This record gives sequence, C-alpha cells and structure tokens, in this order.
Amino acid sequence: MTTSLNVEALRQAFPVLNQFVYNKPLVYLDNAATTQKPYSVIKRVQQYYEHENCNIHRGVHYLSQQATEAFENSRKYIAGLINASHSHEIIFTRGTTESVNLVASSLGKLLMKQGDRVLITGMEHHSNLIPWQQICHENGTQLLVARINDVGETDLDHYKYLLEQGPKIVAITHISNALGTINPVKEMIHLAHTFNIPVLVDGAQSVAHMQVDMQDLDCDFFVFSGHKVYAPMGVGVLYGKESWLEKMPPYQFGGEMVDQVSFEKTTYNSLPFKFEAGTPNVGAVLGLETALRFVEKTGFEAIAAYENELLAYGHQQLGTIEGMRFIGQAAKKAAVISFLVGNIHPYDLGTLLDKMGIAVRTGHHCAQPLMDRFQIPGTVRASFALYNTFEEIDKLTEAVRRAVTMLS
Amino acid sequence: MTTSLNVEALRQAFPVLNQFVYNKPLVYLDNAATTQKPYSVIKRVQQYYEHENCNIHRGVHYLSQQATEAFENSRKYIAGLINASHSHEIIFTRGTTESVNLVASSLGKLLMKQGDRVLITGMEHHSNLIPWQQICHENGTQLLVARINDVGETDLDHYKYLLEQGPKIVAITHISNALGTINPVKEMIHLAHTFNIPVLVDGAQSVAHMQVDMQDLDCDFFVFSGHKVYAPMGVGVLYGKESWLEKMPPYQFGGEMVDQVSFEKTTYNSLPFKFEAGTPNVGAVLGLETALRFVEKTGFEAIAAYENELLAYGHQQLGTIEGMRFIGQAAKKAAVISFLVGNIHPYDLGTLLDKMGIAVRTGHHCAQPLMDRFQIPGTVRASFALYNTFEEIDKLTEAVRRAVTMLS
Amino acid sequence: MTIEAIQQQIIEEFSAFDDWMDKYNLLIEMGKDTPLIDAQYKTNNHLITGCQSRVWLHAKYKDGKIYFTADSDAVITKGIVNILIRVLSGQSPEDILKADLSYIDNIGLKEHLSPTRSNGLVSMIKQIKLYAQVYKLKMDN
Amino acid sequence: MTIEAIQQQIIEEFSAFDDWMDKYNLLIEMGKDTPLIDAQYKTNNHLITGCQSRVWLHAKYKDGKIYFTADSDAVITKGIVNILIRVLSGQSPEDILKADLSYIDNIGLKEHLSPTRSNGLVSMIKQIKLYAQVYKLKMDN
Ligand SMILES: Cc1ncc(COP(=O)(O)O)c(C=O)c1O
Ligand SMILES: Cc1ncc(COP(=O)(O)O)c(C=O)c1O
Repeated sequence: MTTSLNVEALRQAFPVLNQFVYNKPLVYLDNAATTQKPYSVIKRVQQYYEHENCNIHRGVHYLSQQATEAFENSRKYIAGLINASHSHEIIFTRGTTESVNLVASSLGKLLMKQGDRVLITGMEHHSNLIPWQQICHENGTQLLVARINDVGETDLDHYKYLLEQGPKIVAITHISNALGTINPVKEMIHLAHTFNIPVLVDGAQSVAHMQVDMQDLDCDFFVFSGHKVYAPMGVGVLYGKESWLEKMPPYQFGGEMVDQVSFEKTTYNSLPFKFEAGTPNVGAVLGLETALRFVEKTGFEAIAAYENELLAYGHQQLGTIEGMRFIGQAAKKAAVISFLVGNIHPYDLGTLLDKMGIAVRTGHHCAQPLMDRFQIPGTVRASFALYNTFEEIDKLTEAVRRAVTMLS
Repeated sequence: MTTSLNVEALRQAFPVLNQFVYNKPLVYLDNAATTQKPYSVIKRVQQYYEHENCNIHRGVHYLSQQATEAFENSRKYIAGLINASHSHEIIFTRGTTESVNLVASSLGKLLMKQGDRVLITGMEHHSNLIPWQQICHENGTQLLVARINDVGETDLDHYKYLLEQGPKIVAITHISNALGTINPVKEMIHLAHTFNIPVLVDGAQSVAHMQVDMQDLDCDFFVFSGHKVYAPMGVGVLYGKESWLEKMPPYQFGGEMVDQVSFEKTTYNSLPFKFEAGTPNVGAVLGLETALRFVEKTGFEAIAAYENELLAYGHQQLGTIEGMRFIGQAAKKAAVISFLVGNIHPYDLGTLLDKMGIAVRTGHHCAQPLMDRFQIPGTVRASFALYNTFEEIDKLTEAVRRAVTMLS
Repeated sequence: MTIEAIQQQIIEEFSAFDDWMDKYNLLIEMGKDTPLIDAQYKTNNHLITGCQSRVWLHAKYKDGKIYFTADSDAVITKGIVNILIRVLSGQSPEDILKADLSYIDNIGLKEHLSPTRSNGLVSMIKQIKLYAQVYKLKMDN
Repeated sequence: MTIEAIQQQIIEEFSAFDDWMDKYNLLIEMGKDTPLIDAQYKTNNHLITGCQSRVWLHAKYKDGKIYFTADSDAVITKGIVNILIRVLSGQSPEDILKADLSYIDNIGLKEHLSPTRSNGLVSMIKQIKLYAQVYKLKMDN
C-alpha cells in the first residue's frame, strides 16, 4: 500500500491520539461523530484567548479591531476555500444543526405556504430531517422522502419522480454519516434546478474528506460543522447564495444583526451580519480557519486517496469475519464502515470493543428512519480520519473477532 | 481604600492584561462587552482538546462517557451555583442572545396569540428587545415599554401600570449594559407574578458581578453568556423553571433532542435535551464551569465590594473633568460608567483613548432606544471587572482629560 | 435472602476474576440465561427505551413483596439486568427503596449504570423504585 | 492638480509629525474646518450611516468633473473626510475610479478606513466610487 501522506508524522500533531484507555492505546474510530484536533488548532484558540480576546465589530479600540479583522479574514479564507462568490455568503453558526434550522425557518418563511412540501432522502441525519419535518407539519403536509436502495444509495429515479411532485425545497446529505454513501449531489442539484427548486446540501460529513466547490456544485445552501473537520466545537458554517440570503428574513434577533432600532421598528444590517445575532464565537472561528488550512495543506486529494485505501482495507479485513454484514455498500463511499455481525446486538459489540481500547460508535447514528429501512436496531460504525492507520484496522478486526467469539 | 481581593495576584492569572497596544500597557475597560479569561479557563479548554475531546451522549466508549460525565457535571455545578431546583433546568446555548430567542420563540408559541403583548423596560439590550418586538409584530401588536427616569432607573409606577395592561410575558434586564443600573428584579418579578405573568431576566451583565439565586429571585427564566463571566465564547445558559420548560415546544431540531423519529412523526427527548439540538460545545461548557468556580472561589461578595469601590472612585475622578456628563446615575449601579464630555462625539473620545492604550467602548451599546431616550448618539463606556485597578482609573481619567483638551 | 446477602454473593462470584474478559464472559453467560421475563410481557407496555438497548420490566406484588422479571435485547445489558433482578426481586417495597446499588461498582461494572450510557438500565432502576414506592403507598393505606 | 499630487501634498503635511498626538491634532484641525457641506444637504437623503459616526455626502457633476462636499458629526472622521474630499473632489469620474487610496496608510491612519470600523468612511468611499461610475456611464452615452 502506498500513500503520499506521512501518517506517522501527522499523528504526532494530534494529542488525543496518545491517550490510553483501560491501559490500552486508544484506537479512535469515531471520527464521523467528531474529529480530534491538531496542536495548531488548539494553539490558535489558546493564543486568541491569551493575546487577542475581545468582542468584535463596532469596537474602536485596538484589540477589538484586530480581532474583528482576524475574524473577517477567516470568513474570506473560507469563502475562497469553498469557492463562494462573496465572503458575505459565509454565515458563522453554532454548527450544522443550527445552520439547517436557520435555513428551514427562514427559507421556509420565504417560500413555503400551507400544503407545500420539502424533499429529502431516506438517509438524512436527524438534523437535516426534523427541521424540515417540522416545517411540513406546520403546513399540514409530510416530507417527500427519496428511497434508498439495498446497498444504501439514493434511488435517483424515485428522486426524480418526487421532484415532479413540486416540493418547494430540496435538502440532501452530501455523505451519509451512517452508511458512508456519497450522494451524486451535483447531479441531484442540477435536476432540482431544472424544476427551479433550491437545494441545501448537508456537508457535515464531506468537508473533512473532499474539496467542495460552491460554483461547481451550484447548490443554494451548504452547511457544515467545524468539529467534524479538525476544528473546535461551537462553530459551523452556512454558505448561501447571496440572492437567497438577501431575500430571506433574519432567524435570530439581537446584537450585531440590526441597523436601526426603535421600540416600534427595527431595520436589519447587511449580509452576513443579518444572520449573525449575538456575540460570535471568535476563537472557534479562528480555530476553524486554522483547521481548514491544515486540511488544505495536507491536501484534499492525498487525504481522499489515503482514506480510500483505509476503507478498502477495512472492508477486506472485516470481511474475513464470519457473519459480517456491511450496512451500506454504495459504489461511492467515504470513510465509514457500518456493520453488524450475525445477530449480535451492536451495543454488546461496542461495549467489548471499548474494553479493548477501540472507540467506535454504536446505535442509530441519529438516522432512525434509515435503520428502520434496513430493519436493524442500529449498527457498529467505524469511521476514519486522515490520522488512522492500517494497523488500527488490524486491531479493530482482531477485536471484533474476539468480541464475536465471546458473544456467540 | 481597602479590599479583600488581592488584585495584583488576580491580574497575573489573566494573560491578555499583559498586552501592549501602541507600545502602551493595555488598560482594558471593555468588560461589559467581554471579559478576559484566566489561565485556568484557557487551560481547561486546552486540556479538553488534548486529552478528552469526544462527541458526547449515546457513545458507549470510554472517551465519550468521560466527556459526557464531565459535561453533565458542569450542568449540575451550575444548577447548584445559581440555586436551580433541578439540573435539567439548565440548558446550554450559544449565549444570551440565543437563550432569549429560544424563549421568545418557544414560550411565545405556548402563550401568545394575536393581539398579545410583551412587556420590557426602556433599557434593554437589543438581544432582549428585538426577539420580543418580533413576536409582538407577528401578533399585530407593539411592545409595552416601561419608562426610564432621568437617572436611568426603571419607573416602577409605569411598570405596574403596564402590568395591568395584561402582557403575556415580561422580559427585563438585571443590569443595564449601557448604564450600569441594577433593576430591582426581585420586586419586579413579584409584581408580575401577582398578575400570573412569567418573567425572563437577562442576566448577561449580572453573573460576573453578583451571586444570583433562582429560588430567591423566583424568576421563570434567567439567561446569561459565558464570555461575560470569564468563560470562553460560544456558550451560554438558559435557566428555566421545569414547569415551563416541560410545556414549551422545542426550538431547534436535530441531534440529541429526539426520542423516536420516523418520517411521519418525531417524539422529543426529556429535559434538558429537548432544547439542546446538535453537538453541544463541550469544551466551552467545561470552561464555563471552571470560570464560575474561579468567580465563586474569589468570592461574589468580595468582588462586588471591590468593584463598588472602583465605581465610586471612577465617578469621583472622572467627575473632576470639566463638562463631564454621566449617563445613568441610578442609586443602585454595577461596574459601568457611561459618559460624555461637553459636546464631544464619543467616537472621537474613544479613538484618542485607544491611542493611549485604553480600551473603552463607544456607541449605542446595542441599546439604541435608550440612547434616543437620552437624546444622545451614544456614550463612552468604561466597564470594570475584578482585575481592574485604581491606577487604571487614574490613567483613564488622565487620558480623557488629554483627549478633551485635544478635541476642544 | 436479604439484599445485602445476595449482593455479597454476586460480588464473590465476580471477584474470582481479575481480568475484564473473564468478568464479561460471566456477565454474558448471565445474560444468556433463559429469558427472565414471560413472553407475554415483552410488549411495548413493559418497554423501557434506552436508545442503545431496550429493556422490558414486569412487576408483580404478592404478600408484601415485589417480584420483578425483566429482559433486554442486548446480552450485556441483560447480564446486568439479571444481577439487579436477583438482588431486588422478592424483596419488600421498603427494602427496595433503601437498596444501595453501589455493589455494581465493586464488581467493576459501574459504567453501565451511568445515566449517560443510554442502555435503559438507569430508567429500569428508576422504574423499579417507582413500583416500590407505589406498592409501599398501597400497603400504608 | 492630479490625485497623486494632492496625495503627495497631504503625505508631506503629515510627515512633519512623528508623534501620533501631533498627527491627530492636525487631523482634528482639519476636521474643525468650516463645514465642507452646504447645510441644505445635511439631510437624511445624503446621510451615510456608519453606526458610530455619521457622514453626509453630496456630489455635483460639472464639465466632466465631480465635485464632492461632505461632513461628519465626529471631528476625527471629519478630518479624514476632509483628506479624502481634497483628493477626490474636482476629478474626472475615470480618475476617481482608478484612485488608489492607500496613501491613507502612509499617513498612519489606515485603521480608520477598516471595513470593521463602522465610522461611515468605507461606505462613503463606496458611494463616491458609485457616483463616479454613474457619471462615467452618462458620459459614455
Ligand atoms: C450528516 C450529518 N448532518 C448533520 C450532523 C449534525 O451536526 P452537528 O451535531 O455538528 O450540528 C451530523 C453530525 O452528527 C451529520 O453527520
Ligand atoms: C444586557 C445584555 N443582554 C444581552 C447581551 C447579548 O449577549 P451575547 O452577545 O453574548 O448573546 C449583552 C451583551 O452584549 C448584554 O449586555
């Protein structure tokens, strides 16, 4: 196996990876839940609080102005990285969940009337499902849900059929956190646009694994969380096309998002501030910039190539275990392996893996309807990041084998 | 002047205070905007990311369980500190602004119908004004606004008069960020309760300066931001009485806040999770606990006593400047001095103070209607924290004097 | 047997093993024991959702004592269910209410009773204590 | 005079001073100059809100050149307004559009033109360039 990543060197940059649990070196395979942070990111946040901390915007003093500039430079950098047309198309939020809720509420108010519907896929994370379900509920409707086939891919024919039912908004995940499936979002966006329907892409699982390009995808909204791409918790991004964001009403109220305020009436500030109510998480935004620079420097292509090798090796190794059932075997898959062994409950498997120092996630992965689709209570999920190794996959395989023996 | 705080020692704990701006030692008097963080808080967050980082809840592996326990222990600690009845009455949010928006939206849905109104005071921060204005607007009404008298106190007679107009919710600030006025919230809450009206208290400016006690105040909701009480940005608290929180509908959707999800229907998780959608900011919550422990250990009474001395000294010293106009001279005031000198524009004054190394805030302090009330464009605001010194007030006074000479 | 006596017995059973693997093997064996609950009670009515694993609990009151049967879909959870039931079933409401469950710590299985584990066990214990409370009230009246 | 020549002049005026205080004294003096705008134009119509300080701007087109007058309620902002107007008023739309304002850096007043300063200056410059664009289009047609 060859790779252009120097993984051993990369691992040195991530302090958590040196942890021991139950006296065993930690094998961290829960990256789809959250990634670990490199020193550079931790240091950036620390440096902010030790030397630069200040509330931003409207401050005329030095610290405030420096912090504001750093914050706005992060916005510009991120806009450039994902190839947005304008930096004010980047709205900082608390995370993917807040980003989706913001769009559901605000775009919902703009576009949706009684009887209108939203189209999603059958593999959405609850965060890209319940907000839309709620809007539909308020309109007296139900979600339109594109079917998932047996290997865990979106059924594109069914998707097209549902587009013809005239949903007002489409919301789809880029990569399934539970299955690893990479949706053909570019094609799905193009299809929706032929019906003039705006599309939100849930990129929570994609940004750490591939370069995303807003011009190329042409999505109307793209959302992701910092903590899933090596950045601190408490910050996320909402990218939205200027033309939509300009038209949409504000979501939260207070702080910097206003222009003129009287007790009778309030007029709102321009983009991006209209959507950034209250003191932003400046430190985390700077950390997010540092994290994304780290990923960019490591190289999106090199990361994807390496993670693909890990994925292939993982399938191959785990596949040698008797009774192994992979849940989700899409042709295009990112760094996630969801599985069950025989009739063993995922909770039992996860508990024993933990005792052997291996951190995987078990359960429904906030995608209950998807589990229902496969008629399973949940899965064991191993999810990879750029710092995982082939040796760790060997350890995982060995541990699963041992746990299965104990449980059989 | 005597004080039981060892301020010089305390200052050593705050790295930002050692900054130089324009080659002058920083005099940081913008604490009402945000406070600086002690090493212990910065270290706690760093340690979290270096050794404990993990997504919490539902993880069966060791790191996740440790992080979940630490997170839930922070909740318990905070519940104890502010004397809540149950720890599930503590909801973690992004900050005061989000907390108010949550209550306005959710309690609004529960209680408010067409024609219903909300009562606030004339000194509210935009974050505790615009969300309520928005709700009133949707109901075709206007806010009821309790008048402010000439020294910057809430006119209690007018407040009582407005209570009789039958508002459905009362939302009042504990301490005005622009004037420093301490509202008699306990009395105001009691009055509102005689009409069976629930009260939200905006505690953004109070938690760093006094001990708050939910049983004693008997408020229905209390909200504050971590970053104003020596904690990191990106975390805030919503305290709500269980009886209200149980009845209120969720605000954001996704992640941990659900129980059962199908495409047709979702049932919600119990408190506090019902209101905590998406990955929480674990690191910042742990930092908030550390910050509050630091404040508790330093001693609420000692802090209040010392800051009162600073305040008195500041009034006295600045009062020697010709043309000095204090905006807000309430009988009960916390660590804020808002002022103007003659007809000098606050922006000019702030700009020159900055050049002398003194960080104050200028402008309307997100309280435009309050500025209109006093018919001023804004003020210069010096706001104190436990680490400020009498020498810094001397420097401020000297700098104001010098700037005034330049500008006259 | 008293609650304390049974607890002591269980602690001894586990103390034979130093290694976590052996402990878990024992736990799994206990979990594999014939179902502890009558099939007719394994319904949604008796279900305690724990998100990760599900627990069913049934209570019967007779002659001043409460008899519990329970089950889980995960075998490790079931093992602990077994341990808890052995201790608490057939006891008086008062004794159940007073029962100290920290013996689970001594066995080294503490983490399974963490409220953050979402395996249904914490809710099951709550439910057991609730039953005890209800029957105690009934007895007192 | 060309834009560059005036800029050079202003840079020289300021270069006499090393100390920030002297620079600001000069700036304040410039700001105190008789109002740069006719009272009739100091209306909301000509107002550029900058949140911290307000700026009024008026433009008049004559013989291929644009003449700006402006004012601010804060004297330091007004000083910078003055400096900008001296350079840009009476110039052709094309020259205004091309104008490089980085001379403000050389004077050491850069921070005042930061988009984050919310003193209305950035919006004023935008507005000036917009006028220039509009008049250029008119000329071209
Ligand atoms: C596909 C997907 N969408 C949304 C989310 C929610 O992200 P967050 O919890 O950071 O808001 C996640 C993370 O669990 C995810 O994997
Ligand atoms: C009284 C008051 N309320 C609300 C807020 C808003 O707090 P945040 O920006 O942290 O949401 C502030 C802070 O500026 C404040 O001083």
